[in-house]
Amino acid sequence: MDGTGAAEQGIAFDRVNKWYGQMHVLQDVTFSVAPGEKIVVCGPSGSGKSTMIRCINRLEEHQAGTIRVGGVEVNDQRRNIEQVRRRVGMVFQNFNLYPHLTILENCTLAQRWVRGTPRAEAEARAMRYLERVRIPDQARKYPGQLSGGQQQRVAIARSLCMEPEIMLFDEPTSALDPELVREVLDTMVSLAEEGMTMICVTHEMGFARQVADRVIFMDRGRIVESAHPDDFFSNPKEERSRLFLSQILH
Amino acid sequence: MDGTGAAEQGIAFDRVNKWYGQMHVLQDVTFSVAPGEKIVVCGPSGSGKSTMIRCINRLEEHQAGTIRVGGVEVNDQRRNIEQVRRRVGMVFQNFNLYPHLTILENCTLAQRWVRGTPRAEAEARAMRYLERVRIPDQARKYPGQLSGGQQQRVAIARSLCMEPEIMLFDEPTSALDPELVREVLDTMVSLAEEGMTMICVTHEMGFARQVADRVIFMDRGRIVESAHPDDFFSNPKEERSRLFLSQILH
Amino acid sequence: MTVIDWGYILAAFPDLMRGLGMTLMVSLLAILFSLLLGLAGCALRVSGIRPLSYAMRGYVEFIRGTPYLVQIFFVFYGLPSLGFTLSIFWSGVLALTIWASAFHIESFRAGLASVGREMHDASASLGLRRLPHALLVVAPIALRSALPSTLNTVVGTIKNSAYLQAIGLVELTFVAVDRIAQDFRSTEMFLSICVIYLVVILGVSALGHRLERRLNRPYGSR
Amino acid sequence: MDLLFEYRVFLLSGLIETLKMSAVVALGGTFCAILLTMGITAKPRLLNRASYALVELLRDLPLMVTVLLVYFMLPMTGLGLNPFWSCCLAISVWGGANGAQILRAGLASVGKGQRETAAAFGFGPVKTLLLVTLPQAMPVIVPPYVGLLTALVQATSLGAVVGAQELLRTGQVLIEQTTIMQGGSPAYLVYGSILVVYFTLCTLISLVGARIERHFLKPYSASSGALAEDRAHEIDAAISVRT
Amino acid sequence: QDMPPLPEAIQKAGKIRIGVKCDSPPFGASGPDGKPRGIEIEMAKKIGEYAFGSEEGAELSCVTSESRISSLNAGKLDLILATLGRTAARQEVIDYSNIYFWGTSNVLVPADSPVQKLSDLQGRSVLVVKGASQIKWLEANIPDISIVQLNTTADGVQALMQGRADGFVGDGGLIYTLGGNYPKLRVIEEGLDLGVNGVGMRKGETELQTFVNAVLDELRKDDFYETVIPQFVEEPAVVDVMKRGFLEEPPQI
Ligand SMILES: Nc1ncnc2c1ncn2[C@@H]1O[C@H](COP(=O)(O)OP(=O)(O)OP(=O)(O)O)[C@@H](O)[C@H]1O
Ligand SMILES: Nc1ncnc2c1ncn2[C@@H]1O[C@H](COP(=O)(O)OP(=O)(O)OP(=O)(O)O)[C@@H](O)[C@H]1O
Ligand SMILES: [Mg+2]
Ligand SMILES: [Mg+2]
Repeated sequence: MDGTGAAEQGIAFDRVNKWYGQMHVLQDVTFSVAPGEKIVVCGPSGSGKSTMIRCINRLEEHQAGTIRVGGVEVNDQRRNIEQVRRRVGMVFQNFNLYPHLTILENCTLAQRWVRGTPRAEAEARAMRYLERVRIPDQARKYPGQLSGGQQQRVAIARSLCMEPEIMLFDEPTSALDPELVREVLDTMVSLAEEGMTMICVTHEMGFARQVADRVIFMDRGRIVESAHPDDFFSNPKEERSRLFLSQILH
Repeated sequence: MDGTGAAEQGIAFDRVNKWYGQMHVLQDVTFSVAPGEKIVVCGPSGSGKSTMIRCINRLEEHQAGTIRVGGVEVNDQRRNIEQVRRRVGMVFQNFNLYPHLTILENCTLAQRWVRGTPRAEAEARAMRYLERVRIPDQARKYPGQLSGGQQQRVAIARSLCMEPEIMLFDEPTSALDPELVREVLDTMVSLAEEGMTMICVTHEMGFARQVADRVIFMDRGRIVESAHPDDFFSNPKEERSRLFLSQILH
Repeated sequence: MTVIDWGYILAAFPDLMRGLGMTLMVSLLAILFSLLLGLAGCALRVSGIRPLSYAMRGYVEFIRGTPYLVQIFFVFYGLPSLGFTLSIFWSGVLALTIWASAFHIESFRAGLASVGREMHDASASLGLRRLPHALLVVAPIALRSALPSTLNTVVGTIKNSAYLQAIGLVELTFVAVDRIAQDFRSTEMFLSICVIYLVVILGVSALGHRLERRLNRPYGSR
Repeated sequence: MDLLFEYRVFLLSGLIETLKMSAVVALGGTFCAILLTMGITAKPRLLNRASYALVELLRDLPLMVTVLLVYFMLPMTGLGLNPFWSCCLAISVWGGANGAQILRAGLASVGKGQRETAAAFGFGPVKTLLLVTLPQAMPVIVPPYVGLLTALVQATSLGAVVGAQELLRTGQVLIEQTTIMQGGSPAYLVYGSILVVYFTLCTLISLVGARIERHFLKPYSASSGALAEDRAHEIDAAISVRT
Repeated sequence: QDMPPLPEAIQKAGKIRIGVKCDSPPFGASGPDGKPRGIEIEMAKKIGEYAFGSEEGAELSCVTSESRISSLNAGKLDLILATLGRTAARQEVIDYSNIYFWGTSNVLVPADSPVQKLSDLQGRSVLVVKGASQIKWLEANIPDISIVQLNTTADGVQALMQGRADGFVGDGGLIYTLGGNYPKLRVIEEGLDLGVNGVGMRKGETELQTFVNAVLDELRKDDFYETVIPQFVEEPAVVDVMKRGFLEEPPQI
């Protein structure tokens, strides 16, 4: 294995390109994330944010360039993909909880069938993380019985149960009623404070200011700007970023 | 006809109550809106905001108390309901355009079948209002071919074609992508500036500050606070309002 | 194995075409009647008049819960004991109509149910009265959403006309089976009628899809 | 009525034959459905196209023709000709084609997000299907599948056309003999009773189906239950069994 | 008795499989217990007895008119003993035993019908059972006759009673039975073509053919028909028609 120290542990994109048919959705995307770093990704709709972070755990294939996660190259080898997925947890916009399983079962399914953890141990760990996101009392309910905010916190707990090194968030609060956004962001902030490596696609600029080490702004498949949040919000370098911020912060 | 001068022209709720089965969704709601006034209604999910404004044009029935619109009591008399609906236009969260009709037909249907306006005249008026919301070029398309923001502007134009004295908006921007919210709000602001009487359920606090004469805050079927936006946002009197604002304005 | 005797097929062709003519004739009449009956039945079903609406529901459930073949026998052999005697042809039309209209009632009803409360809200807020709302807004939207299952039933009517061979209606399948009983050329006959049925049914389906696409144009994605 | 009673043993033997056929076609149809679904969703293009064509062909031909075709053509393949089995075979493949359509639509109704989540957790394709996709597809699959099962049970009456001694056939034989030997037709009585028997049978199946559906809808009962049901019925309409 | 040998395959199987009718009384019909009964059924049992010493030696199964020949040629049956008329087309695909029964076909008409003799049927419609052997004769001998094919005899009787056609054509025995049972219907005495029934078997199985012919001869000598026919037929006129058909030589036409 080669690569710098950071890439050895964190994430490294090197001139990653991806097309959907004719459309060039990722264009020479290059950046790296050191262990413990927190990155916020923003940009207009369709700019490729989701596609980019979904390439990290190979939910999408990239066609050129390399992606390394903890030194392992993300390519079409089953073993590599499995290794990467073990290290990377992901939280989706629509929660994607398993609606046919209770909260507790949601949190134990992967532990038991991917890791082979015995039931009692899996449940104990699930309860630990459900407490961590402050909803242990909902463990026996089904996702449909929970509010959106609670569901998203379960989704976070479910990912944490696999004890990943890195967490990816794809607009985790944008499907939530405004009232429920806060509770999810709080959970994410406390995760960040514990030193988890995080990449988060979001338009919650308050969160970005509070937590992010770096904001990456994407447009039309390119990284347009990458800066510390204080700089990015007060003094964006690029015209495109400025326009975007003015629309978001009306 | 009785009532104060304001009620003669505007809207007056007097101890209005409504139940769904056991659930008491409107509790002694009393307030009035003078002609030309702009009201923003906010409050947590399920607090009865939609129910309240839908009572105004009798999309919902109230069970106790009286509602008057321009001096006409809203009760189960067909004539009264028709009179009220002629004065009141409404815009919905999900646009509710007729999917099988073109934009132009959407705007002329009610004119022709309610008012009996001749086709040419109806179309001329429709085009006028479509220009007003800045999408005259989409007139021949179907709703499914437009973006959400465009659809909502069509919905506004469709209501305006009936030349109502009062416009009701029920979360007109909450089904829109963040980028598309602005164009709809702009349209609403310009309507407000022209002096239209408006009641608008929304969580867009920027809009409320800019336009509203009064903010009404509802919780659990009651009006908890009713104040000028400057007072409401900077210094809410009620504990419940404060909590809500802290959640909204994170 | 047997080699296909094209000459035999050619000789049987006029007979087959006569059978096809009968198939189409019976189906066409049944489609027409069943659509009308379906509309009427659906109107009763949603009329809000309890006994009528329950009666329609019972009718739909019963027809959908019993084999079509037995229904045909009942119409053809059973009804005469009740005093209704119809020719084979009209028995066939009646049996097909009874069957198809039950399915039409159900798909029209589902179509109506698919027109959400939202359209009602929109029309009410614009002051549109009941009748224009029903005719100009609800009906077009409901019919469009009922179209796929309606087409399915229409095509099903043509297919089910093959059952009528069992009461001796000389339609396409009958012709084939009859010839097989005399000449034992099953390969040739089945090949012929399968191709004919496929052409007719795919043809009608294609027409239906075109209609569907036409009506769907307004909903085309942007 | 006396007639039905006198011939009860004979008629009962027909009913039992019908029940036997029903069981066989239910199992056979399901087996064919799984096979064809695997074919349709298979990667190799040829297999996938062929299965798709077969499904469409079976769904487009009148069932009556399929049953007669199998009955008359099977002997040529040397497989012999037992009315019972040839009829069961024809109905099973027909049911399989319709069942495959239901299974495919059901599986497709489970959002892409669910499969992605499973992938993100490192589930393999088989585990994803069994643990995530299929359980969620069940509320969508069960209602039309129950509909298909009742259609299969009804289709066994086609056995009468090729001479399997099932309920309808015994009824016909009874009518035939009585007409010849006793002067007068009990057709109205016999066919009416057979209709009632089938209706009862299908209603029972639907009731059991509704229970199963409720079981799978339980997780959704609290809030978005209506949602899953909507989804189910929407798809139900789109893939209804083609007779 | 001294019977010709059975074919080896049947001997090995230990039973002889015979297709019979289950819906054509008095030849073969279903009893209330679901077991077939009738004259041909008794004949089939006898064949079993001659072959293997007990009537259990014959395995009977019900066949329909349309399916019987295919079943035989598919090897599902060894013999067809199911009112199988001998025709040229059928002789191309199967072999027959000697004739065991002959009879004319007759026409059944409503009692008040103006039809008195066959020629009166000209320009009228008659019903026959699907695939019946009389169709060709009718088409050849009665101008402008229109023929409606139905599935079963019951359908034919029904249709006739309902006035859907002017006559119903079928085997003499059947038509006389019906004429006896239905006061509203009447038999036209003048008979149609002669029909002869034989036992059907696959082509080229001469050993089996010889065996069956021997059994048929035995049955005729044995007073078998004299005892069996009255068990299944009540009407004396019909008994006479049946006895003549089973026991006398067919008239030469
Ligand atoms: N499966 C797909 N097939 C074809 N095009 C796709 C597909 N998925 C995404 N795209 C296109 O790729 C581009 C990038 O999409 P992506 O979802 O990554 O954007 P995004 O920045 O996450 O947008 P949003 O804020 O709307 O989530 C878009 O133009 C989108 O239309
Ligand atoms: N048709 C109905 N039947 C029964 N209960 C209803 C019905 N419509 C609304 N409710 C209930 O009435 C209460 C008030 O609903 P309403 O839609 O007015 O709230 P809202 O303030 O508009 O909420 P939101 O912000 O979610 O739109 C809620 O608790 C809701 O569950
Ligand atoms: Mg995205
Ligand atoms: Mg609301």
